[in-house]
Amino acid sequence: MLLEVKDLSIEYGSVGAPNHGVCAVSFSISEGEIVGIVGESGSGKSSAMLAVLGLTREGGRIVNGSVRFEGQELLGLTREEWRAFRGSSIGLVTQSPRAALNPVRRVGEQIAEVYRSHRKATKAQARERALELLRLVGINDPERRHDAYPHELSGGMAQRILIAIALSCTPKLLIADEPTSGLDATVQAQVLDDLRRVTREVGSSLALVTHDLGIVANYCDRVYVMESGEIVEESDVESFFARPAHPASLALLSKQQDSQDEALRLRGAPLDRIVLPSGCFLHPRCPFADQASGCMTEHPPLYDIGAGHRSRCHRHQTVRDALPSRYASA
Amino acid sequence: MKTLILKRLCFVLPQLVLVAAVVFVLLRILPVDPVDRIAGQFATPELRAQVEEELGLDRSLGTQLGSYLAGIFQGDFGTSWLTSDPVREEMVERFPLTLQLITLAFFVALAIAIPLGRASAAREGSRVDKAAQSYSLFAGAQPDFWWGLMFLFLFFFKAGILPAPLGVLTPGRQAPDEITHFILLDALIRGQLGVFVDALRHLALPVITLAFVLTGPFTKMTRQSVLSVSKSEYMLYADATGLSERAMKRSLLRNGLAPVLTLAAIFFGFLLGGAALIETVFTLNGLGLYAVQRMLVVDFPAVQGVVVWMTAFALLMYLIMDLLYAALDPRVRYSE
Amino acid sequence: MSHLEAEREVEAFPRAAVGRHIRRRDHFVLLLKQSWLARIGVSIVTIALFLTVFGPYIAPYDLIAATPDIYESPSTTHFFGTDGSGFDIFSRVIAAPRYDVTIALVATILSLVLGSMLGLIGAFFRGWTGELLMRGSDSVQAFPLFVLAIIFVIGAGRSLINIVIIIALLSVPIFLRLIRSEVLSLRERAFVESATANGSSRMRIAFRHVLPNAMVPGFAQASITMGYAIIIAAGLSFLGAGVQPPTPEWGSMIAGGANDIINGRWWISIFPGAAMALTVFGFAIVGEMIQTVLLRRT
Amino acid sequence: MQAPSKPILEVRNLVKHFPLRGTSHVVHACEGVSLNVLPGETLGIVGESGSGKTTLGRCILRLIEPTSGEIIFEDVDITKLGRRQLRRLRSDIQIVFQEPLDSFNPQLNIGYQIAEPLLVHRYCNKAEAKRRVGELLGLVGLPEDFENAYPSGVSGGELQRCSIARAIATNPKLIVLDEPTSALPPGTEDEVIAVLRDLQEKLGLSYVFISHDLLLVRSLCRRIAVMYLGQIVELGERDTIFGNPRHPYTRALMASVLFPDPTQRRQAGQRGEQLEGEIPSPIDLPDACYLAGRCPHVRDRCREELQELTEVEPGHWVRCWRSAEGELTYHGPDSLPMERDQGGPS
Repeated sequence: MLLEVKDLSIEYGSVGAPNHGVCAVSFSISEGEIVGIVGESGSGKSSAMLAVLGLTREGGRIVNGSVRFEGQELLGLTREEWRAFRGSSIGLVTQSPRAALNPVRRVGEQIAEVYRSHRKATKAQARERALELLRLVGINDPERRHDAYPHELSGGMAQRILIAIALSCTPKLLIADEPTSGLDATVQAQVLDDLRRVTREVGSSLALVTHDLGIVANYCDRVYVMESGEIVEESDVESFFARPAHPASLALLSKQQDSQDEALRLRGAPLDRIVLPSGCFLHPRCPFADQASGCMTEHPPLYDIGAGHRSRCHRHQTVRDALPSRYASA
Repeated sequence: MKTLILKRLCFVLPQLVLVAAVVFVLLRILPVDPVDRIAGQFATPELRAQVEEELGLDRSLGTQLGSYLAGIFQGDFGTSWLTSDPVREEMVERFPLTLQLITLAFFVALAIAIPLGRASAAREGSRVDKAAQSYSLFAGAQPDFWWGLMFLFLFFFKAGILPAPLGVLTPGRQAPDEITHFILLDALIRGQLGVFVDALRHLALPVITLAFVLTGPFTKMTRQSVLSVSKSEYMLYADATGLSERAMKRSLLRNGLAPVLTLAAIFFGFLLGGAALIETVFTLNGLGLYAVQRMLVVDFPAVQGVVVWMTAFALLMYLIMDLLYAALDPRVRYSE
Repeated sequence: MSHLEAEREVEAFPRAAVGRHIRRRDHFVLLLKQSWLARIGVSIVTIALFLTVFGPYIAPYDLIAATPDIYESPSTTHFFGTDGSGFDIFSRVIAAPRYDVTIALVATILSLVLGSMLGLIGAFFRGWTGELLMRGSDSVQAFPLFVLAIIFVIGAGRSLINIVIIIALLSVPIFLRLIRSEVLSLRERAFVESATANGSSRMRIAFRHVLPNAMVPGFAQASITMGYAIIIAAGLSFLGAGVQPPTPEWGSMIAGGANDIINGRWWISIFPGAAMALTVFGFAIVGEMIQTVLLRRT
Repeated sequence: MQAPSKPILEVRNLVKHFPLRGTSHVVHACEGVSLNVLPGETLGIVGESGSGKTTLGRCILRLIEPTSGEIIFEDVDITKLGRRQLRRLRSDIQIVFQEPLDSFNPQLNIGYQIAEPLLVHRYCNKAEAKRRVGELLGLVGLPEDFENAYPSGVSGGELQRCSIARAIATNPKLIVLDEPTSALPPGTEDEVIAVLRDLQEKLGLSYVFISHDLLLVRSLCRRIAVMYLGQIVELGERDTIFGNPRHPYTRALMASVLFPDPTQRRQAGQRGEQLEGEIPSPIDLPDACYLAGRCPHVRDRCREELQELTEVEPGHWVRCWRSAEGELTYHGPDSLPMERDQGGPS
């Protein structure tokens, strides 16, 4: 197992009255695998993945859990150890590529700088490496692009630069956090194709954080669904799309499946995370919620429903049968 | 870059002409009559006419303005009505003192404000941060001339460690022969260490006073700018790529200081005139004091000269800062 | 300058758990509750405004009638001592806001009104009118403004009105730029387009939708400008180019005691200066508070 | 089946150029767009950013003045209306913008802003307007007390429903929906779409639905226009566009849709429909096919002549000579093109 995260919890806000961030999340990624982490915005998927790099936004705190990478425990690393680890063992590609690049420096220099932070290399060697990476991620005319500033690049191009930076030290794992959400459809497909191609070429695993199940279906091997800071479903991709077993997954699917079945949709907007309801966090919005099954009172565990498919729903059987099985093969 | 400089220079000249024209016309339409003041209120009409002719006031306003502007382009600012000396020479004599005062104050202020602003930003929300913010709010809203007096009271009268506010040198001490007109530089070049120290001691309080007031806005700007950079997506990303500590610090400085420099340029221009107050308090014979004194005696050529001179200098500062900014931030280069 | 304006985020006050829905008045009260700085600022401004109205009436001594006590140091009869003419400094210090604060207030309001009008014009007439306006205001920025003020006040006569006019004119470019850039960005906002799509007239859009929103940063700037206006007014008098003695005014009082300071008669300048420094500080704090409350982005 | 009714809106040869400040160049936002909208239908406009679809939407209301062309709404060419008449027209055509929070004045309450079009058009008096606001809020499924709320205190989805309520206040016949859901959190997208469907059914509205989201367009629109660099490159019934797209750009667009179905996995480059690079900047476009630089089926002729929108079968228009002249034919969206000159099976 390349990455193993166990019971990871993150809190936001003040210490006395923390906001619920991410709670007891466990997942794993093996070598060469492409894993999708999906959820609505605010479900905690990005926070969980950033935490793997020891980073949090807006004063979040990692309060509990374990993150093991190639068997080594990461939580508890010193600042310097983290610095050496980030970028060299795990690369990150973020959502808004142009904001993630330093606006006043040439992109080639930025790639080289990361490379030189982790590897002993002369400036000339680092420049060579940068050009090589630009070629690798599918940028035509790398010499010219090397000297460009971020604001001169299109979104797709900037995203490729980030991929080049993330890959500069050939990390074992690449985390891509909504890598294409700001891009147009045709560009999105190109970037994702290239992302899949290069991770295969360098032999990395890929964690693809997204809200788009289309991306998961087309690129991932396994999938974790997050909701209200928890993992609510995990499965391999075939089994998941054949018979999803959690209402949150159904809700994500309903939009993209041209299904207008009101009965399967979640009601209302995601809840304020300061006060979570008792029982299943989703029950106020869930069309399947049911007093008899304990949805309002008992927080559901991750039920194992066979072949590595798990669902955090008391009524997973009903949910599985709700969608007409479109892919009888699985 | 070259086109940027050329473009800016194209704006500078008309601006300068405009400013010269405005101040020239303003002085002549204001209800103060120089002939009255120079010839005396009870002068005979003949004397008045003579004075008028001497001052060139008998010609039409347009002609006067034209010849004044033409003179400026040849570096001739006219002759003072008070002393009959060329205004340019009088200004050259006084300007270096003002410039030394302001430049020193800026260096001191930046040397305090940048580390303070950075420390404040680095510990956002802490006691240090709150104290720094309260301080910058306070310092930025203070009358410098009053603080000058306070410092005088403390350091001259009470503690007696700094000299009386009577010019830049202790009376009786000989100024070094002029080379650059900057007394500190001249003293160093001539090797007159005693003069150098004496001048520095005389400049200490005015510099501290100005620097104190300047630290307010500078600290605030540094803090804001560093904070917005350190919270930016690209710094988070740099952190996530394990960029070395040194490289991170370099980014923080380079990206964070550009706005501070621009602010500094604006204040520099503003302070050229504003220094008149401090120069008055410490009896420093600089350009600001010169302007006030000459306005009080209706010496129009001198006043005009100061305004044009200061404007030109401020525009030059803006130009330099703009170029510096463009060098620091490529986005500016392209939007021009 | 645009990069400066983009950074106009203020955080001198605790970023409390301010929800998006909190009303402005409640937010203001919250600041008062949480920050001693805010309490100091509001108290100072309240006192200054109170003295502006009532100062001359509650002063214990006649403001411009000399007492026989010359150069008397602070005592229980003369709290702040007396100066060379025997004027009671305490009385004059608390009466001075009548001049200083009033000058600053009127000048600020004038420049706010003028600056917003010009800013609106500059934003709506993008042609040569607007261009000329902006170039003009740029040139003014390069002017040695303080020297200009001295020239104007000495040349036009040291009357209160002239002082107010010149201080107002000096601040116009600040408001002009602020309102103009605000209007320009508001014009691109969808709610203005929405109003157009609703069939609203241009006047309605300008005065109902654009201007009220553009004025928000204008008001925040106004309180800060107030403080500077007080300093400029006092600075002018200090140089003898402003309000003339024996009018009770902080700047001229400081100037009057300037030479006494190095003789050890500290009280003559210190008290009016401290009063002024506090007042300006107070307006600066309140300006920050207003910015914090008004410019809160949702 | 109804007889084809008369279009409610007809756009003819609409051109919009934005001059670039300080240069003689122009941005080609719309380059000869023609289309029509039938009463009660939803016309989808899809395209990537920079395709000019938003400009087109704004031009239909004359929020942006078109450079040339005609926009005929109920027999009136609205490009020729004076300012007064135009304002009156705006009770008949309305628009919903992408960013709900940005479409409301932060300083006025929602009720006032929904009532504003009523008051501006003197549709009714204040008391009636208040009643009508309640009614409108009800229509979009919101409680009446929303009228007292301020925009910043309401969620994105709810606020977008308020802006729909405002749009229908004066009983318009046509609403331009400019990416009405793309700025909303995923969970709230559905509710807004449901409201739109519901209103169309109840009030017989016509929609021009602008979006980059192909799946959404497919589920909502009857006819679809595909835009590229200011031109419509293909226009037809939904099933034609999705089932048998004929323009290389449309096909690339369709091929890039990621269906949530692992059995139809996309393999890189497999479909031969990839376009080179990204959409170029719409400045100084050539007198040729705009796609020529990126198209996998490009021929010399494509680089020489501007393409015309040609009707290849009833109601199906394509701007590609190879497709129009039968050089490129396809069977279904996923198939590779059959190229006549290569002698493929026919």
